Amino acid sequence: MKTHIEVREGGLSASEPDLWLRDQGRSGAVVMFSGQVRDEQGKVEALHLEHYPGMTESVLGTIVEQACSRWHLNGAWVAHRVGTIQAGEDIVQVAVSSAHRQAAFEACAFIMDLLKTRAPFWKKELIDGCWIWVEARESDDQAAASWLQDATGRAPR
Amino acid sequence: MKTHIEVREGGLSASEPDLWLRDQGRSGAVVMFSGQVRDEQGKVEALHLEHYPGMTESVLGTIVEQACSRWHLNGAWVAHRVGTIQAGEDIVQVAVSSAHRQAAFEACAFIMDLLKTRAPFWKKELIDGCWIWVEARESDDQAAASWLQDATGRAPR
Amino acid sequence: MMVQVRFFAALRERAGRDAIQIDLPEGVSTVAQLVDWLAETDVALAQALEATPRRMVAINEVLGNEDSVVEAGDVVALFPPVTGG
Amino acid sequence: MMVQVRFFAALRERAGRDAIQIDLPEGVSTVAQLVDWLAETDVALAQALEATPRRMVAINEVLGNEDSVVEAGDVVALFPPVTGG
Repeated sequence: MKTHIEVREGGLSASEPDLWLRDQGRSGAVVMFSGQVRDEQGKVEALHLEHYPGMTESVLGTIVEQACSRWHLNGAWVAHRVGTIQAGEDIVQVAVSSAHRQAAFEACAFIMDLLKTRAPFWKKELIDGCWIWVEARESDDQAAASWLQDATGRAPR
Repeated sequence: MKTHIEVREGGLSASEPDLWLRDQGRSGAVVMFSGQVRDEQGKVEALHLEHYPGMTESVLGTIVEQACSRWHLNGAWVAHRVGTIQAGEDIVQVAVSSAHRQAAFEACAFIMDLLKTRAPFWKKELIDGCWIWVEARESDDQAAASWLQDATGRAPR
Repeated sequence: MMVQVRFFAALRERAGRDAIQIDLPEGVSTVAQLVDWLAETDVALAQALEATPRRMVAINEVLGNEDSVVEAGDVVALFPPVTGG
Repeated sequence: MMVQVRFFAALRERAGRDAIQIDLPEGVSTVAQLVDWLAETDVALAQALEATPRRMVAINEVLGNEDSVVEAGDVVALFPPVTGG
């Protein structure tokens, strides 16, 4: 099992995780998620991403460890941009490799859902020349909680 | 909504669907699945893929249409190789773009599950110098059926 | 009535043929009846079909089943369960 | 006891500060008590906290909650709900 966790200012490209995850026939399935800056019908010109250096990498590492304990993965790649990002560019990439596709799909969705609600990133949007902080979405909390219900029905921290 | 459906002899690379799906900020989420030739602990040297030209493209088109009727997608890319493919190489790519990630994850998994059980491809494996036809897997039938249960509980054709 | 029957993958190899043109007698109007008729009239095909007990069928490039109706001019494809992806 | 309190994102901007070093009096031993104490002793922070009613907390870079215990030397980070990805 290999893992790559990275916070960077520069751009992301799909070929990077694709090449990095290749393992000469060990894996049969790679699922990659790319999150991109939506322009909201031309309203949003750019995003600015702030994070908590140190804690970010540690939280992402913990999320990937949790994914590895739930699914048989051969590799997991998480790369997240910070700084200013233009509409249409990638903000985040999560890519995982596994022998079979169901594990890869589920683990990739799991990592994204937890990243959205736990990794210390904050974004503001540039709209009409003003930077406005983005509010967290209820639906993201629910998506993360759905993976984490324990036997008592409580979502553990 | 744009769609790309292709059967080809040549190799696949992740950057192709990634670039093709980009839409300058309309989509917020791209999910890409790559299916790769597993070597099964060095046992399998290569695969050979046969298909039913004409029917293949038509079935893949129908599957993508079904996905579009169930989820709001902005783009869908399906590319499948035929001919001889070495261990570790990509056999198939399915990539979809959508405003939100849940639709993209679900639609991508749906297209793969239906492709596996409906698209007229057949593979044989090169093991110890002999080509051996691969048997269909029960679990693939179940994965496809789980999307297609109608109100009567019957999986429609 | 004339129909074309195509074979793919292991069934094609076992049949030793890609496709045959056949003139079906009256009373043969479903896929199941077509398969039975092929097995009765051609020993090599009977063996190939017996060696490929799990089968799928497409009529004019659309998936069908044993009960699908076969009409004059149809292209009926018989093949093992698909294994792409 | 001495702790460091860090602020991020909208809360950092509203507080006008990245981080503060504070000497907590006895009786202030949980995150909730720390936040109340900050609001009582610093008007600007009180306003920043009030303007950011939904908050998350991390202690030494691990997510916690209102009841988490604060100890000498801890780094307590307060921030709005995260919005990455």
